Amino acid sequence: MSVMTYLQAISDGLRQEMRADERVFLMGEDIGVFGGAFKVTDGFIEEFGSGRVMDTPLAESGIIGTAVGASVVGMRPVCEMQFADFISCGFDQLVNVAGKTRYRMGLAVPITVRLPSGGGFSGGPFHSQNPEAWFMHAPGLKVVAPSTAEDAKGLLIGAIRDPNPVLYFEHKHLYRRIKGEVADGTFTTPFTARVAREGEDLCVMAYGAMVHTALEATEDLDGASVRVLDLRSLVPLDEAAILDSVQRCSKVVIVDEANATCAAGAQVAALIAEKGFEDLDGPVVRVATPDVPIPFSPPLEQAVLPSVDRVREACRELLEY
Amino acid sequence: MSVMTYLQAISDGLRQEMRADERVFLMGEDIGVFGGAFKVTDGFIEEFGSGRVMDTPLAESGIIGTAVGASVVGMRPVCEMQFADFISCGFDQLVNVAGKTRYRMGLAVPITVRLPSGGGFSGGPFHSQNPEAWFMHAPGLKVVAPSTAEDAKGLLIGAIRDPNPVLYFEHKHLYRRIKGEVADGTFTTPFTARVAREGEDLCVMAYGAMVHTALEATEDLDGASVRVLDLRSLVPLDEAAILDSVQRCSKVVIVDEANATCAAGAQVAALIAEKGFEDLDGPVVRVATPDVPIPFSPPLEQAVLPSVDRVREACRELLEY
Amino acid sequence: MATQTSGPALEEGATGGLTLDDRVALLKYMLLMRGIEQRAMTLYRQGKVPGSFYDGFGQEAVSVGAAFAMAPEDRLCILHRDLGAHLIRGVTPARIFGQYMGRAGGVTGGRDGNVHFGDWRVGCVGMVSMLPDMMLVATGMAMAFKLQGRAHAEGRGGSGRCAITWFGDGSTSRGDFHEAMNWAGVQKLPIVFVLENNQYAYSTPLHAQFAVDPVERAAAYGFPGLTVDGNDAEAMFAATWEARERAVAGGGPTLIEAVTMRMHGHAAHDDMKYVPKSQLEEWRAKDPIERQEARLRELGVDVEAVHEEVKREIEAGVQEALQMPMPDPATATDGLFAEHANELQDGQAPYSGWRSRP
Amino acid sequence: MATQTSGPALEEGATGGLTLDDRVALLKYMLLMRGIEQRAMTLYRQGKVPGSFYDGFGQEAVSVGAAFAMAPEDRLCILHRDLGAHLIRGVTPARIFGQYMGRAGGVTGGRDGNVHFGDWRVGCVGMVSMLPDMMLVATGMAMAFKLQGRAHAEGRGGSGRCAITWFGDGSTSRGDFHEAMNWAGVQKLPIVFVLENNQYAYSTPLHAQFAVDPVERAAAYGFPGLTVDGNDAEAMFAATWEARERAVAGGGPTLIEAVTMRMHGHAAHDDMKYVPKSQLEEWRAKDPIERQEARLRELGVDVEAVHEEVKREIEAGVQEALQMPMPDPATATDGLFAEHANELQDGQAPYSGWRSRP
Ligand SMILES: Cc1ncc(C[n+]2csc(CCOP(=O)(O)OP(=O)(O)O)c2C)c(N)n1
Ligand SMILES: Cc1ncc(C[n+]2csc(CCOP(=O)(O)OP(=O)(O)O)c2C)c(N)n1
Ligand SMILES: [Mg+2]
Ligand SMILES: [Mg+2]
Repeated sequence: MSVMTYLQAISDGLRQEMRADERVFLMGEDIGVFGGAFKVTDGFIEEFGSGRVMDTPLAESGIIGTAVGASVVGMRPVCEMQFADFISCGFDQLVNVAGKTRYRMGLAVPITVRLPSGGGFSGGPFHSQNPEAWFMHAPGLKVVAPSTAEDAKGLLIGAIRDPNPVLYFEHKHLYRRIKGEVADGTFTTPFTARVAREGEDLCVMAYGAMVHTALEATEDLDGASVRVLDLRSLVPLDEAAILDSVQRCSKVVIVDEANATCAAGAQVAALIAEKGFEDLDGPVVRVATPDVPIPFSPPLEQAVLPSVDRVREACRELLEY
Repeated sequence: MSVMTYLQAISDGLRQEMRADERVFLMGEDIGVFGGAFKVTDGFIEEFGSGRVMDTPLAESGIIGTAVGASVVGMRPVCEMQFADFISCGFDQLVNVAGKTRYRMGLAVPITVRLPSGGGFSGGPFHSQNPEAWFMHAPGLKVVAPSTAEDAKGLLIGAIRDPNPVLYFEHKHLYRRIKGEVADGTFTTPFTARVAREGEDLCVMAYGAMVHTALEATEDLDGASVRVLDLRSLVPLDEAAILDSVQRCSKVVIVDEANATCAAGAQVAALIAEKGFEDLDGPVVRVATPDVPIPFSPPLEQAVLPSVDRVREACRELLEY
Repeated sequence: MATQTSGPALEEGATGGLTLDDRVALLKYMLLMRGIEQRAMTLYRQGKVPGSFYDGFGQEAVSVGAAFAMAPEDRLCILHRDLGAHLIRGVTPARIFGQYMGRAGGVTGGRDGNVHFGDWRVGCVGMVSMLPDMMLVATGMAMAFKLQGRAHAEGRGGSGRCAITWFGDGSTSRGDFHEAMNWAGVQKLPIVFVLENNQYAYSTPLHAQFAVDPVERAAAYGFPGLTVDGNDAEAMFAATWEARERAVAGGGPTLIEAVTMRMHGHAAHDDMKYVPKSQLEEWRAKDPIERQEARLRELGVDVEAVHEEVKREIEAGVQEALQMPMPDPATATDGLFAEHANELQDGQAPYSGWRSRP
Repeated sequence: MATQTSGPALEEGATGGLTLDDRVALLKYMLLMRGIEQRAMTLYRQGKVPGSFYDGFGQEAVSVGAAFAMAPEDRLCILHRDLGAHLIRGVTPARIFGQYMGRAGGVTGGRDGNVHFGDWRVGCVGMVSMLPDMMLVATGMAMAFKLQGRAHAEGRGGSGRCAITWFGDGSTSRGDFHEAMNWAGVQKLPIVFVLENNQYAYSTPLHAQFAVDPVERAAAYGFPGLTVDGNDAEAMFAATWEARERAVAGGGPTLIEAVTMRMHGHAAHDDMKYVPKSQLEEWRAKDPIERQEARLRELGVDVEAVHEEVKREIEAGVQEALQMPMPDPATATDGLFAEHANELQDGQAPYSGWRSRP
């Protein structure tokens, strides 16, 4: 056990798995000599060499497409997008080649794509996005999004070992803010939800950075007992855990940092409205970023991202329902 | 007024608007000399010349990106994707350049992208997709999807005249199956929902081809009075019309031809679960394609696409709730 | 300037040379390809092939000649006019007919249709429709061979590995073409790119796709580009064999432009009105199968016997495929995700040169 | 082979020549660019500039020289090291400082940050981060000029329109580079592509991006590519002016590779450890501003007076920007969709040649 930041846990997961499995190698822009835009792979090229820590051309379609090719001949590529936003440039290879090959051809595509995502630090419209819902709507891709240091490591190793394409969303705003005990060596975290806090009056469901927003917002909510469910995996989505929480609490607030329409939270809400309807005692409330690009200037950015206050307010209102 | 197929109505809308506005021009693969893979622009090059009916290189990013450039210097490009599926290759230009420029810079991007979408005829995984939800989750893009010949024309002209990027989903399976009276000349259809059939026991909400599936499934449902709401526009989504239908009927079935997770229907269900909760008398039921690529072979394809039977069954069950 | 090769047949006996059996095999695979596609067109007209149907009539030498040069341990991304390459790797006619008809016994078990297939058990990744995405996948395979130390002939008892992929003239306009060519050039990867220039992309002629023949781009990516007579199977073999040799010797990629003609419509529904009659006539005279037959007749081969053999194989394949059941609808959502990884396997490689290896 | 030009200053008085005032203006814009970016860096360190900060230190001649050649009616897509181009079009220092600080009075009113801006009122589309997406947007503008009949000089009283865009060495690896270059070549569009080769893409050196200098690709797209000393503003002007002339005469696109050096880190946080000291020193000696100053001193220009003027302008700009309020959070979701279309407007074009036009 060591105490690590979320970022260190990601690095550690990568490093341990590279030591454990020589088929694992990394591809990305500026990840080698420079150690990555966020320094996740700092020092890796010294340990593993430039073949396993590959500085690629500036070409996201190329990164995903060649990773697919490498994966079907026995390698285990882990791709880094410099920012999750740039996945738009590798979108086609991801949804059409990586996502559909197993179903169509019976050929597994074991690649991992690391996507530093999320806002909160004036990254502006192209360095703050949370694009995970696009990939939830693209069959054949798994999607995970850790909120703690321990899960950051365990989900990453789990992603690399999974024989399918896995999108691993690492929230940039958690990189150095979040710390925790992390087991040494290698271990995997299952692609299921996690109860971040027990509670029975209301359940807040979230993933990634919003888990912390949810915890903070409901820490002391006029004495209410608020459960927080960390979804952790979006594909597969842990429907049992979600419906179980609905049954226990009857009131649900779902928080997304992503733009509201067709977000992960919309899917969770739709699921509850269909399969958890009888357990509900009140509307399924959503807190999310409105449908605009993430603005750069702090007052604007703060106005759109879900804040502790907005989540608290939503919970209060629902508790009073 | 003339009776036209859905496909003829699209052609007519394009032709009329090109006659009315010389800034309008068409770009796409094989749309000129060949008249388009579905013959929507058959004869256009003879009337309008190769400048306004442009056979482009095989390059979807190029088509969208150059259309954006042309639109900001006074043109009104209408792009054709040969199949909606290929929009994955122009995804980045669409979501990042076309979608975000107005919000970021105050510069309007009046482009229209025509997307022949949908399955039902053994098109297989790459010629059957319904990718509209990706773009509902990309702020700054409007999304429409006609189900009738009249709306096909009116929404298309409305899209071209709209000062924003509009994605126009035309369902391939309706091209020649659907016919109707269509007004001559030019007219626009508002980006709002349409009541396809009045009713009060239950409301089926759908768009595109699924409107017809919904109508057929509920035509004679043990005497129940079933309302069918044709959403028609997905962005903006006509929330008032949706909530009004919930209030009237209290029971809702939402049908998507798209893959279920994070589909348009998930957003509609989430909206209802949050804002229409008090009017609900029963779970918000969804019928959609499960999360797999659309298989080619007829028995497989029929097993995944929402059928009249599946919709009818879902309505029956809910009516009994 | 790109090199022009007229593609003389290689000497028998020399490494990379063709034995008489090899030359007959080239004919046989071309006949099989043409015969299967023609038979499938009949099935299509009879309503037994759902969806649409694409073929490679007139282009048989491109896939057959190039794939014939590849070793069992090589890996392939085969495109939609290249049925011959699948046949060479060992995919049976019955499984191909089953594929076209959407049967459970087809290569993809009905999940995908027509030429959208590839059998991983013989070293192939099935194409996606988005052109030319597979160029990057093939580039990634070549990248892996290098990382694994199996790229070069020195590496493992003389058996270096090479990737190969095909793509059309129209496909050269898309970004993925560039990203793949550039990537392969920068990393000097063991890969052969076969540009199948069949004069049209659907209805679009070459001049609307590019101002300069894309074979000229190869030099700007740092590797050779050559133009080959795509209607000469032996020339295709020779050029590909040399490119493969260079690749496994660490010499990097090669772009081979196979000049040919799409003699049928883009797909079954296309009447090709946009193609001048004279152009078709000109190319009809260059038919790749007739060319190979003439060669073999000169060498005393009983070409009619080959025809007969092929005919029998095809008919047997059709009959077998017609017996295959349609897929079970209850399986429609199975297998989206893998439980275990698999990996491309070696394929058939009928070229005599592979048998004589140490 | 691409043409190499050493970029001699043009004759005064000749069309496309530079008057003494023009040459002073080139210096002035370069000084403004450097001064603003340096001042902004101070603001950044003081915590007044949110997010990260990018500059074009050492590359001033590229944007200033090229943009100086463009007419008021031309249209631009300006990249992240090209502040000079915005200044030439008439964006004021105050609005730029406001932009960096996320103020309501900044070019984007706080919606976007740092160099991610462009003022449509002066003919510019603001860049997106995804590189090099703007190459296609610029290509589309040029395509529209041709469709509108305003591309060529004959078209409208001698005032043909041209598009221009900049992009980096790293950006040449992405598919959109290819799609844009190919499109422009096929349609022979009036566009100037400026490849800003500053030796690095973030930390990645040239040899990891391409095997052959991308200027060599131009020929394969069917138009000229030339290499220019990117640290010589007058050479940049001359090359761009000629390219623009050819473009509006119907001669099609030109690729200009401006060879320069990124003298600062990729962004404020980058210590550039990966750049050898010797490389920096070598380029420090080629500073574009010093080069222009030396020229002007030789011609008797009071260079210090220009410095003073620039300093005052910058300080006035900072003060004005510091007075600008932050944007109102209540407006954060306004204006996602347009109610009415607008269209790029003409910009400032200080080059004397534009004033003497008929
Ligand atoms: C990215 C993409 N856009 C559009 C299409 C639709 N389409 C299918 S084949 C084709 C023409 C392909 O031309 P070419 O690359 O020359 O191959 P050929 O069919 O001539 O062998 C087009 C446009 C596609 N498959 N992929
Ligand atoms: C598509 C895309 N991928 C990744 C990035 C992240 N990124 C920002 S700048 C940069 C390097 C750009 O290099 P170059 O094109 O040479 O421009 P320079 O900054 O050197 O002027 C990278 C990788 C990006 N902006 N766009
Ligand atoms: Mg072709
Ligand atoms: Mg650079």
